Amino acid sequence: MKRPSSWLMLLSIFAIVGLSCTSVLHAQDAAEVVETAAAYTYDWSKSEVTPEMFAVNNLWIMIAAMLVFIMHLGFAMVESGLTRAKNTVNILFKNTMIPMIGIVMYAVCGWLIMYPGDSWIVDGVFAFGFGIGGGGIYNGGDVLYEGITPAYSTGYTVWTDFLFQGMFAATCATIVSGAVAGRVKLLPFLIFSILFVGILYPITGSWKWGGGWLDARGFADFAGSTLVHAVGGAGALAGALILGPRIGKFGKDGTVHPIPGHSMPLATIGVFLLWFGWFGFNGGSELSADPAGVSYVLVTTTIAACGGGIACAICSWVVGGKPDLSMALNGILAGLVGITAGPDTPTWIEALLGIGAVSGVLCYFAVLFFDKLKIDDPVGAISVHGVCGIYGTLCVAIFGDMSLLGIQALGTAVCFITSFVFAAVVFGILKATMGIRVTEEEEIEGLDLGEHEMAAYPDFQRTYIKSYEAGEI
Amino acid sequence: MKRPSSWLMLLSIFAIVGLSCTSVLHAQDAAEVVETAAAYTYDWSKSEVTPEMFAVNNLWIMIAAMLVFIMHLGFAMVESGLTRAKNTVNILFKNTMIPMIGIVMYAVCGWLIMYPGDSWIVDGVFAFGFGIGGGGIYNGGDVLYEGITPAYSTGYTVWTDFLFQGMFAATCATIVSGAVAGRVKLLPFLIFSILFVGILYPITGSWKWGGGWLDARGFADFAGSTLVHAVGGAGALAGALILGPRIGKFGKDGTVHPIPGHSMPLATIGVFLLWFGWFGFNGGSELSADPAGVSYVLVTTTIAACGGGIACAICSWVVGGKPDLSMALNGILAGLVGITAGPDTPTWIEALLGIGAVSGVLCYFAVLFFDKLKIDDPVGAISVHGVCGIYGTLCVAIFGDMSLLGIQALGTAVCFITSFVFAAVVFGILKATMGIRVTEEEEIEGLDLGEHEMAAYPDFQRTYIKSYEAGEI
Amino acid sequence: MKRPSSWLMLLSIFAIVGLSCTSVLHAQDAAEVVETAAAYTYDWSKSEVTPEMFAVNNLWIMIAAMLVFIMHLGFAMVESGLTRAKNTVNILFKNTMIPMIGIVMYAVCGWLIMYPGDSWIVDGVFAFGFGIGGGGIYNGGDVLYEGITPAYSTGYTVWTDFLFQGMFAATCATIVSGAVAGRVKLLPFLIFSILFVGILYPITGSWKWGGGWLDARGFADFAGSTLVHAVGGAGALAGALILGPRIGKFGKDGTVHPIPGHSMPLATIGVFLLWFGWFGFNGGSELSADPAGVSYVLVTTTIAACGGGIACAICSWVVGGKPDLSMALNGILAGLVGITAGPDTPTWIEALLGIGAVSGVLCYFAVLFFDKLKIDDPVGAISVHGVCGIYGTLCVAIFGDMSLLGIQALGTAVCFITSFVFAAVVFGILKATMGIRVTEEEEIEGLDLGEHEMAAYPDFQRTYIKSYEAGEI
Amino acid sequence: MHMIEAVVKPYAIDKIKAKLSELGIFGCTAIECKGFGKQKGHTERYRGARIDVGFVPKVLLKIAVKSEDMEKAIDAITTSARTGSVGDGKLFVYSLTKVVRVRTGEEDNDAL
Amino acid sequence: MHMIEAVVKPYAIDKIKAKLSELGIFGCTAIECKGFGKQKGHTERYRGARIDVGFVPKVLLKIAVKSEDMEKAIDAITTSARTGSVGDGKLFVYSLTKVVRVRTGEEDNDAL
Amino acid sequence: MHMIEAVVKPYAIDKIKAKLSELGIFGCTAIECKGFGKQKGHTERYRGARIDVGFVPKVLLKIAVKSEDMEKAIDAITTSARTGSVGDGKLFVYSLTKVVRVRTGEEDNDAL
Ligand SMILES: Nc1ncnc2c1ncn2[C@@H]1O[C@H](COP(=O)(O)OP(=O)(O)O)[C@@H](O)[C@H]1O
Ligand SMILES: Nc1ncnc2c1ncn2[C@@H]1O[C@H](COP(=O)(O)OP(=O)(O)O)[C@@H](O)[C@H]1O
Ligand SMILES: Nc1ncnc2c1ncn2[C@@H]1O[C@H](COP(=O)(O)OP(=O)(O)O)[C@@H](O)[C@H]1O
Repeated sequence: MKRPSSWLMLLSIFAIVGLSCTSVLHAQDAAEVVETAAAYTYDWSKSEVTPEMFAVNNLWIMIAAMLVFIMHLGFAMVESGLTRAKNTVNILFKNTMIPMIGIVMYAVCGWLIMYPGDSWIVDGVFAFGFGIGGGGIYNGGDVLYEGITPAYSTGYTVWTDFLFQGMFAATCATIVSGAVAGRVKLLPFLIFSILFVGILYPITGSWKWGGGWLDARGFADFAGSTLVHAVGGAGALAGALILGPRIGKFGKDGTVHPIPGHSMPLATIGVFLLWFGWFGFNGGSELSADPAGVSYVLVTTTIAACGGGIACAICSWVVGGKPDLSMALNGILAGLVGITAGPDTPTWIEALLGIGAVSGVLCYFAVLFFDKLKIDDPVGAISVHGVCGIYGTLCVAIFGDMSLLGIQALGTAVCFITSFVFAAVVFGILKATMGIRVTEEEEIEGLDLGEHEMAAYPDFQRTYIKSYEAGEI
Repeated sequence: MKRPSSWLMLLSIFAIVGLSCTSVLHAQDAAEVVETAAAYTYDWSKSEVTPEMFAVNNLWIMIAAMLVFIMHLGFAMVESGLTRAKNTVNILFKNTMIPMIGIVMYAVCGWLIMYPGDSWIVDGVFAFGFGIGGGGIYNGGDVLYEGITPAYSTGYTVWTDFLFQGMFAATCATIVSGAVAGRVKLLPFLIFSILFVGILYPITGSWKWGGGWLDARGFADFAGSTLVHAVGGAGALAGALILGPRIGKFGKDGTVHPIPGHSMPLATIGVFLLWFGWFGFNGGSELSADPAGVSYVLVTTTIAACGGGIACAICSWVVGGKPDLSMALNGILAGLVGITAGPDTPTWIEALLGIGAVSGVLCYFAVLFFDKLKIDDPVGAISVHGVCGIYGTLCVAIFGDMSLLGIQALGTAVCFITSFVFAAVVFGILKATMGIRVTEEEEIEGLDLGEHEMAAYPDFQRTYIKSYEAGEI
Repeated sequence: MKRPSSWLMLLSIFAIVGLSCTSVLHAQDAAEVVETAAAYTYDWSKSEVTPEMFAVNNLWIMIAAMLVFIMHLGFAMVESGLTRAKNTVNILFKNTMIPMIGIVMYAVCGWLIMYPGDSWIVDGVFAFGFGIGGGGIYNGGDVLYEGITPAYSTGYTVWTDFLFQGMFAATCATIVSGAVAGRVKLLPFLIFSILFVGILYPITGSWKWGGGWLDARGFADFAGSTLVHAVGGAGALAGALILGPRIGKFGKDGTVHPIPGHSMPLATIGVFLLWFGWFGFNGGSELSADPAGVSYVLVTTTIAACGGGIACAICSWVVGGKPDLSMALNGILAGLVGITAGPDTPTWIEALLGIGAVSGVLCYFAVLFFDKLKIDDPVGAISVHGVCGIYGTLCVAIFGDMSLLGIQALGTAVCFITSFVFAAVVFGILKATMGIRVTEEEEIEGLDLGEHEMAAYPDFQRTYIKSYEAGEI
Repeated sequence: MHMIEAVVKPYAIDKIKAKLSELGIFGCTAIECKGFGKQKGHTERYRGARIDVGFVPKVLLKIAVKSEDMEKAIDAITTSARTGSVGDGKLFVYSLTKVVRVRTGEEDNDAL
Repeated sequence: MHMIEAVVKPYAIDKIKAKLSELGIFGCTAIECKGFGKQKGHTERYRGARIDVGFVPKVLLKIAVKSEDMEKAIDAITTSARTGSVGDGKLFVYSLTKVVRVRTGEEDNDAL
Repeated sequence: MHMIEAVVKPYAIDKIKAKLSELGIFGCTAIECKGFGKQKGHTERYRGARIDVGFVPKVLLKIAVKSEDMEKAIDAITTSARTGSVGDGKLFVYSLTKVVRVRTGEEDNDAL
């Protein structure tokens, strides 16, 4: 008797989305500003930047948005590569839905929660509004829908801004997706994603990037070590804790039974695409095509990735005994997450060793540590995004202005805890109401059959003869 | 005794290409215009745009061309992912050859058929010319080979234009490739592709984008819902009809036996890459880097993709009972095809619900519908590109100027029918002469062995024990 | 008792990298120039290009660097796709480490070896310096750290330059990686890569791009047919010769037993990504966003790829009897390598037939030829990069100024031989000291188990029943 | 009790299963295998060289039957799998000493 | 000497192996197979249509034992694989004429 | 008639096939399997933890022979597969009650 409840849930999702859309539509009608882009004209003579410079800036941010978009494919590949073949359809489905949900929720309300302009509900802490407005000032009252003029920004049009920020938003929920893979029920997870992307992410985001209280106190987070990665990592931690480990991951005697990912090529594709996308993630966060600024950011970003990957690989070789590809890949991501809070200031040596390599080493031991704690994180999301996100945020002070250390620590802690609590409450409620974990039988047979009645690789003979796991096939 | 005939065919292909090349070479010699790009200089003072703006515009169109290029990898992945492992080499081969054939044929004659300038043979209906000329005015007589100047366009050089349009061209034949997968003979299909890309696509294209009769009547097709997708979909329909379904797809009692795709990760990679490429497909069709125009187009494109994917996924969940990944992926493409005719005008709500979501739903039911009709389309090309291409073309009127509805309907119908007839005739002639379908034995063993004597995955044990198909392995 | 020696090696790598880093750091401190990008300001009024043009140029080179970056994923996919499933983790590991090693070594010393400005140690032949300096003039003495100003270049900032050149550097070692796949020991190969990327590549590179003796004599190599590809191909040849063929590749009676690649989709993904990246490789080598120059280069690059792919596919069809996907893919790369030395001058017909198609045909017969010689090159690296690299270099003269033929031949020969000797010496020393080939048992079981104790596809049943190889499984 | 091992072409499985069901024989275990017999394997090519792939994909069906059902079962399998061309397959029959159903511990004919 | 063929659920392997080791039986060969019995296969879907996948993944264990060890071995396997639900599997036993260890050429009981 | 089941190292297949052909024995069915015996499996690692992979990839060859060919066949297989190191494999022989060629319906020795 599962169907009726899924129906109900789906209908209510529909209803919520529909209602919010209608309200936006109505508001737009009321204001009589439903104009299309084609109608905008701008008197360039009043602009601070020349039309050419505006076009270049805007072009770069659009391209950066596309690069961030491709990160979603990267996440999909890393997560499916590092989990079992029997859960592949499920993971791909989640990672296909999340960016779509993220962008839609960001259009519905996320953007105006995150960039409220002056229209805070609780000053510096919380705002709300519906729709893709005109640069944060479109939320009900006095509508200003200039859209594309440089008055909105010297760097890009309002649409470019939305695209870039919307692409960012969904990455947060994707991070969680990896940590709960292999056992979470699909529908509750989608509901969690809607709330996480649509509410939590923009709220913590508004504290810094929306000009909220953290921003006012000088907190620095260039492209989101805290606002995206630590926040996502905290959600991942909450999810992994509440769900419990996959069957067979931990023996009764406390031993760890690794559950190897089913396709190393997919994991490798994923990490390279994430690195590729990170050029847009960090480089685009310069918010203009400023040659010096962007190119410097790209160099430190690249070098930190190298430092993280090499360090983590060496760790696995020297400490673990063999060079571990999955660790090298995680190390690259760790270095990238670490540099994200402040790619604009460190020297390349600091980026390589102080930020990249240290993040890589941190990530290596964090993976072992969470295994020790019996927290099962199939793709290492908590270690990569949570731990290195926090470390990266602190790096802004460590390798820059040490006086910032206090606010950096406070900012990352508050955001992490807020996200953790939010995720824990949402997962808790979902667990109590509809359940968040699939049945043991379904987990063993794989979520592809249980949730989707589909096989990811129907033409290949899978192997069940191995001693990989205690009790799981 | 197959070899001699293949030899003959190959030789004649060679001959045709060689001859046309020579003729072009000769023409060029005659006109003494074989100059290289390095030789062009331009007096910018006469230009309408500044050199900087020209450089930005040109850069964006070049990048858009690269993005459209990567769509070919996307198609290759979607099509191989959604078909059987035993046909993978064949599909990859076709999808590797098609863009190359497309670009070469576009250089040989396609471009000058499509953009004849004033040199129509039948006014507004048909033109012809050889080679990469100077903006459509290079076709025999008075050669004007200005090439790269803004006089050609304020947006880009003649080479950029060729690159962007050439990348577009090949997508059309690729669409057909998916629908005939798993049973079509390789050589006839390549011949079909040469004719489809080199003749049919540029002819229908010239009617609108080349300034032909549809353009004169106010038909609107921003980036090709009709000119690329419906035309490709019509070819796919013709091909699927003439070939007949794969063995085992339909039971004698009329039941549908789905033949699952062999790799969901490949299909997912493909759809994400197509979405990524679509930023260039639609965004580049703005034909400049105009910040307002391009960024708006990117937003509606993205949001329509989300609408299509979410709607199709919900359909499969609510109507079909389980969330179907292959449908979610098809839905994304449906949304993208739908918005392609007019991404520059709808509001985001229209793009999300009116265009994207409706296309997704249409696509879902179209897949079921063509199955009912016993038309076997392995990857859903007819539903995605044909049906949604037509719907998208109508959307320009529905969500814009309703007075256009007539010409939109006429335009898409004429193009669809022209393409269908052309494809049917070509496939018909090929069927009568050399045959277009592999033998039953080859189909069952897989086209990889029959056509290529190669295996796509020789290191993996394939599974033959399943009840997937009636009579097929 | 392997562990102690690996430890030692790892520690010494660590030590070398650490020491060089420290020396750089120290030098930087001494000069008191550790400033961040943000601090740079420039008086644009003195510039030769406008700020807008500088931003466009810089943006294109940054994007080109990203495109070259994605080529590393392309190489990883081609190489793993064209080798056995049992060696996949090993190949992915190598191809993940190489770009990281390449970029770090380039930062440590490669860049200043390659672009010494006026600070040659042996004039036009050899230079040396540590760190990412200010455009080649930062190597000890008089530090000039202007960094980002147009005085460095009218095209891009010093950081953009480093990024673009650093991404290039690593491709060289990656080419070698493919030829030695399936039997080379991991650690010696990584040591080889460090030396090859950090020393050899920048030395031969400096002869032309750094303004050395080849440049002075008028040698032309636009984007590196010789400096990247022939040099890489020579290293590949040395490696393949010294290692010897894989077990079972050649029968005692001289027969060739092909060892098929394990995944054609991965190989296809790889080639498309390489093509995609080549837009940046060649297009970026224009070193500005000059609309005419870049777009022309992109067109010839694309058309040469088409020519190579089609020609090689037809060869395999007509000569070999069946259309061979792996050959079509190699042919595309061959065409791309061929056009790389001079994509700025040939007409499109020359690019298609004279350069692309001839390279494709060359590549086809070169593969057969090296098989005849019993040189085992699993992915065809020597044929594609070595042979076509040399041919491409000559094409600059053949399809341009024939008077250059002498210097073109001399330049490519000297670079090829230098690289071959260097690689042979390094591999020779490594062979004598630590051994470079895995044990027979490890080779048969696969390097994934031996070197990494990991499986690339643990969930799939592999097949061992086939007559593919004589004596190998 | 006898065990019938039938090496057949993969797409004969469905027909065989259906026929056996009619006879009231429901249990069956199928194994992927590769066969070598009168039917020749195929040739593959890779980068210009030929490979002789001697084995042909087949399915090995194991069907344990009561001795009294043996003839009927053999008949059912043979007729459903026969197409008349080489490679149709072979049947091997041997006698079983014991059969046990794991779930209940039932033995021999009770377990079938 | 007898050969025991046990068709069991995949995740019973580890338990069975451990139990047999206790009895001093070390050799064993495992084959992936698909079973069809009282336990029904599952349904799959693809693009709006249903597929009936009749077979369930199982593992076939082959264990050759000295005749005197047979009963113990059967017992060990049955008890370790039993969960009490359909699909637990079946055991088939037949007698061997000969066993040879390839490495040494030892025969019969010496080879086990 | 006897069935010889030989569990051998994968790369011995070609040699065995060649040897058997010399004896005039052409039919043979091969199955991928995993063996557990004196030869130890290997260890794998993943993200810092170890996994013990007990089974080693082997191939199970099934060769039905006329009783008079049995000894020769066993000999041929044993000698071609022997390398002298652990893991060379084992041979199991049992007698067949019946053999049927599906294509023609021929039985027993005629079918071999
Ligand atoms: N002597 C044998 N021992 C084991 N398996 C055999 C033997 N002979 C044939 N087979 C199996 O039977 C299959 C069919 O045999 P084949 O001789 O090709 O068919 P047929 O003679 O019936 O046309 C082979 O692929 C092989 O798997
Ligand atoms: N008659 C048979 N011949 C061969 N294999 C059988 C037979 N009956 C059952 N099996 C195998 O045993 C497995 C378990 O059988 P099933 O009837 O589902 O179990 P149970 O009755 O013990 O619950 C099946 O999946 C099948 O592989
Ligand atoms: N008692 C047995 N029952 C079934 N298969 C066995 C048995 N003993 C060994 N085998 C199979 O034979 C293979 C070789 O056995 P092993 O003891 O390693 O070889 P050897 O003793 O000849 O060196 C094993 O991998 C296993 O598949």
